[in-house]
Amino acid sequence: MTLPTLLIVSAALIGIGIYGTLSQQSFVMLMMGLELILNGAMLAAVSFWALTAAGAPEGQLLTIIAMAVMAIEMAMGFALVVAVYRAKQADTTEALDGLKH
Amino acid sequence: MELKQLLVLLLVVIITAGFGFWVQHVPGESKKSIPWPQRAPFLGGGQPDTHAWSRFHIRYYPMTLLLIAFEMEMMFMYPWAVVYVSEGIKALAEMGMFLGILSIGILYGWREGAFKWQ
Amino acid sequence: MAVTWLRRLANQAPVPVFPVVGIAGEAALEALYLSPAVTVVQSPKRARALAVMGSIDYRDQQALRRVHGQVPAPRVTAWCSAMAVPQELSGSAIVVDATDQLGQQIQQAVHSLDAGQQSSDPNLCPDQPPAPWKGVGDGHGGEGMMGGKPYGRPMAMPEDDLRDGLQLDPLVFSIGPFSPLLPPGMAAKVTLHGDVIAGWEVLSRPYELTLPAVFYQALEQPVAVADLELARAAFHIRRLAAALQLNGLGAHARRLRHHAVELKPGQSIDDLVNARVLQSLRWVAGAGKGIVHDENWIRLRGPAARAGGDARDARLNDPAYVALGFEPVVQKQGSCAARWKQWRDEAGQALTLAAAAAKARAMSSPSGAVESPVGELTKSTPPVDISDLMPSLLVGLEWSEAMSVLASFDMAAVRYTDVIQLQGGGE
Amino acid sequence: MSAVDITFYINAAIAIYAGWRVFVTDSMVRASFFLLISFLAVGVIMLLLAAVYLGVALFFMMAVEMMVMALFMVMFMMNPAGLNPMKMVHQEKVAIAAGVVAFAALSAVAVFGEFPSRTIPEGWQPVVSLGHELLGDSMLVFESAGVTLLATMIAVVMLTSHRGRYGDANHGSRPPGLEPGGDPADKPEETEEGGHHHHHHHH
Amino acid sequence: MTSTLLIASACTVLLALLVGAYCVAAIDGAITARVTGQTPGNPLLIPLQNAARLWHAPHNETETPDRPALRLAPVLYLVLAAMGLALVPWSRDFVPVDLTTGIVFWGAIEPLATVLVFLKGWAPNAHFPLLGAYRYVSLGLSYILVSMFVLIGVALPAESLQISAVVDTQAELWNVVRQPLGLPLFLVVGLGVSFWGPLNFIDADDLHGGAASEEAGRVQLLWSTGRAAMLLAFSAIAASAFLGGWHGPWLPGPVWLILKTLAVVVLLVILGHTLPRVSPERFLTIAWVILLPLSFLSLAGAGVEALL
Repeated sequence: MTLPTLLIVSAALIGIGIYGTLSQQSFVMLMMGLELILNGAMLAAVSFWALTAAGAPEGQLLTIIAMAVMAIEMAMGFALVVAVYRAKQADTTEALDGLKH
Repeated sequence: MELKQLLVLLLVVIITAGFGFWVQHVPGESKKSIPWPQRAPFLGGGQPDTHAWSRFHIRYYPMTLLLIAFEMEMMFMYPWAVVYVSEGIKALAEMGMFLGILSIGILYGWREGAFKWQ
Repeated sequence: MAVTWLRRLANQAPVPVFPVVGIAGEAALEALYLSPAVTVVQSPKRARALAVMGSIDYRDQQALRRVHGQVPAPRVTAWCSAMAVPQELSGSAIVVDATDQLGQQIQQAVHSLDAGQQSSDPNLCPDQPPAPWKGVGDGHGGEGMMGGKPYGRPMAMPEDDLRDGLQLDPLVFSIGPFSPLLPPGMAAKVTLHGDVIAGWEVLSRPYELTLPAVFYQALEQPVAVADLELARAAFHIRRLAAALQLNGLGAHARRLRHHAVELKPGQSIDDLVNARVLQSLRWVAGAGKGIVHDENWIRLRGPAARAGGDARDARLNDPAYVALGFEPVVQKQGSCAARWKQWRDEAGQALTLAAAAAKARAMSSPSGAVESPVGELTKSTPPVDISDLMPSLLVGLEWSEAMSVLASFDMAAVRYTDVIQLQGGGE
Repeated sequence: MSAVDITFYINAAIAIYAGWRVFVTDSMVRASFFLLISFLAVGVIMLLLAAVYLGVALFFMMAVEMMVMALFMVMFMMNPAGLNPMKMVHQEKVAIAAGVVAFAALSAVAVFGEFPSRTIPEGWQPVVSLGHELLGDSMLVFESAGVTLLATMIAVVMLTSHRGRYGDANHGSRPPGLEPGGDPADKPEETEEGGHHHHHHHH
Repeated sequence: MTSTLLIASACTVLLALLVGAYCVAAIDGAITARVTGQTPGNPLLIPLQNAARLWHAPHNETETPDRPALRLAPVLYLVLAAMGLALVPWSRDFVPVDLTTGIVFWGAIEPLATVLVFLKGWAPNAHFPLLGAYRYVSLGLSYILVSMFVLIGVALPAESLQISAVVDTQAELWNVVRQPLGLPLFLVVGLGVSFWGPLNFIDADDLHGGAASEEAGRVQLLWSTGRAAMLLAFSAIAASAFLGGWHGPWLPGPVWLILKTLAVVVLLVILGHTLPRVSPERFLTIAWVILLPLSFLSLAGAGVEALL
């Protein structure tokens, strides 16, 4: 469990997350991609905190902020899904092209 | 020190899971196939039109979203609790802010009917 | 050695039985509830035995076969019915005549089944998936995400919602005729939007109810008022037990059922079960729901009508009751909780009346109309079925509320014509 | 290899495998719980890194979030259990390429980057230090997070509540067909086709 | 040598869990017998007889189950209960798992249990288990906040999230006296996490037994064991957080812990037999509008008390 191995794991999570975010059609699956990216980012932040920053509290704070971002992203994302579904019965990004005009 | 605690926790997990799988394992189950009539969902003699797994209207969904935001606040409260006594009056003021925010959230949610089943 | 020891321990536990109640099977069901040898379970999947009690209408034979098939094999079928045992089961089903022997015989049969001395029932339904494998579009016989019948059943399609504007899938299924949640014989097609009932179509009406024999006798000849009232109290107490069971108070329900067989005149209802427990039913799901309105109101009879403030009661016309100072109890709200309270109050009143009547040796005077526990019983017009009121009451309620409302009605019509011949046998 | 290393490798493998399964499995509910497993495995790694609070906090945060995720899957996804196999993806090749490039670039940084090595001192109390940080230097972050979350609460209630800013959600909706199988066709596809008349903008 | 010690303490936890689950079943049987007024047999033997019966009972499966979820949910639910019990200190020296964030860990066990209960109802692809599962989640997502606030309240005077530290602060005065609102609120959580009595939303009788309606045999045995074990683990945590844990005069620490745990179990079982099941919709409002503000109040009280 060294810093490079930890970072490779987080890189793998971020890579999968990016694939998911770009490829998924439905909102909810897209949000899963974002979550996975943040998952990797949090792992990286904690690894740096533990192995290079000697436990400086900012490292932990960064992770908490990442979690907060995730929570807000999820809550707002789902709220939008509900609002959009109610208006258009749509749950995919393509169906929302109308919003861009 | 912490790692030793985690090791015990891991052992507890492994031993209990092993026990659980052992209890659940029915010898010879894979050989015996369960007939289809027995597998059908029990509806008191009635029959379903469709699969049970479908888009189900979870009627308390506004509450779940509110919960995510609440939960995030909790994330800040645990470290706060540890330093509460040593930080003294500042921490007390902080708690006031927390509870204030959460109460406003609850009040607003209540007024808008977020805790009712839609 | 260890295995036989474990077996012996297992054999001391009561056997789970799923009851299938037909016409005139009520008494056997009560006997089954009281038997220490068995426990009555809510789902055949958890049962080891199926008890068929009373005769099953021809229209429900297929449903009976389905429920029979849902008891995991090896299973035992006990037949306590005037109906003949089906051909396929004639070799394996146990036929029980005496209802009080039912529990014990089932337990014995399951033990000898486990010991290998007896073979299991055959399956009555063909062992086939609900829809055949088509080989088109992943084998489900359809194209696209919603097409075909994946794993034997189709997918649901969205529909407008009853309460808010989200178009989601309805959950449509038929329930009954042997669901413990419905009166025996009743089947309904349910459409659920989330937890909310959006459609309730009665597919078949409940089987006609067989009242305790004393009520039929009272039509013809004078009977002791004490007997009549004790039978009434027992009837209401059993219905209350079902309401308690439904709301998670199974132990209290059991207590009431045990007391219902040995009621004594003058007993207080609060001795049978804690008054606070019965009062707590006011707070359960659906307690304030299920109010019958307008033109349907007139179709309610007996306790259900009195729970809404209508003091109709055939007992007021009986001089014996007038002499005892009888006044009908009424509630105001006419809701689900009011009907439960009405049962409780009438049971309590019946016990008091029974004490006074026993003391005065009061006999009823037959006048062509008897107040039965479900309403006025006359030779020409026994109480009729009101299960068709349910759609208007249940649509818009949540599932748990709807089940409470269902458990607060006696929906079934009263069995009348052929009972008159039976009553000589004294059921 | 020590027990810590073995646990780390197992959990790393679980995290990555579960993360990958999220986008491959047919069942949406399963996908949410695969994501949960991925998070839990990362949480265990955090515990191994002495982040005792963050690891455990990740457990409870993610258990709730993924439970909610599963509920929303059930609500809004056609075929939430994946009974009919399906694949709802677009621009898949670009996505795979982007994922691989991101992985390669980040791993290169990990392998070739020079980082100082300052591990956590013995007897360090991460929760206490975090608490003092939150009530000291990072007070502002902490306060603004609180207020942001309040804003989120109000926003979600407003957006989802059925009598939100846009009026009663029942307004304009038809009464339910009492006999099933009447009108409702598969609405989403219709809207999707409606969208095709416009030209597409992909991100 | 140490590794043997570690395995021994892990095994102790499992043994305590199973014996405790048996005790919960026996207590439930005894109280049921008291309520019904019938004694069907020796209440000490009945749980064993039922377990033996389920051990031999045939197995059931539904049409298209989510098989991994079906298999994993009961096992992992039991595992969660074991993890919860492992956090409990038995005496000053014997704490199987003394995490510095033990209270947060219990806070994580509750939502994870909700996930597993949901999966248990989801897995069979049958209507009534599914209805129960959805209904249960509304409960599961409502009580966790109450639980967290109440437990943060006991962490304040301890200045630590370690359960052993929380127990240490109660040497003179139990938390149940210092924070009188805490224990009653926490008991609601206990009924919820083990879906007992008034909060049994998933295996309820108005759903033909809900998730339990599609299971039989050993799966049923494991699920009911897990449920009893969760009730036990919860009671042990409640005893440690509010009733002073192993502290007590004359008797050794572990004995006190067991007695207090069983007292909480008895209380919960009696509550389960006295209160009818609440309406799921109403409980949601109660939890957020009444219980949650009460837990704020409890926390504020604890905060003021800790500074005085």
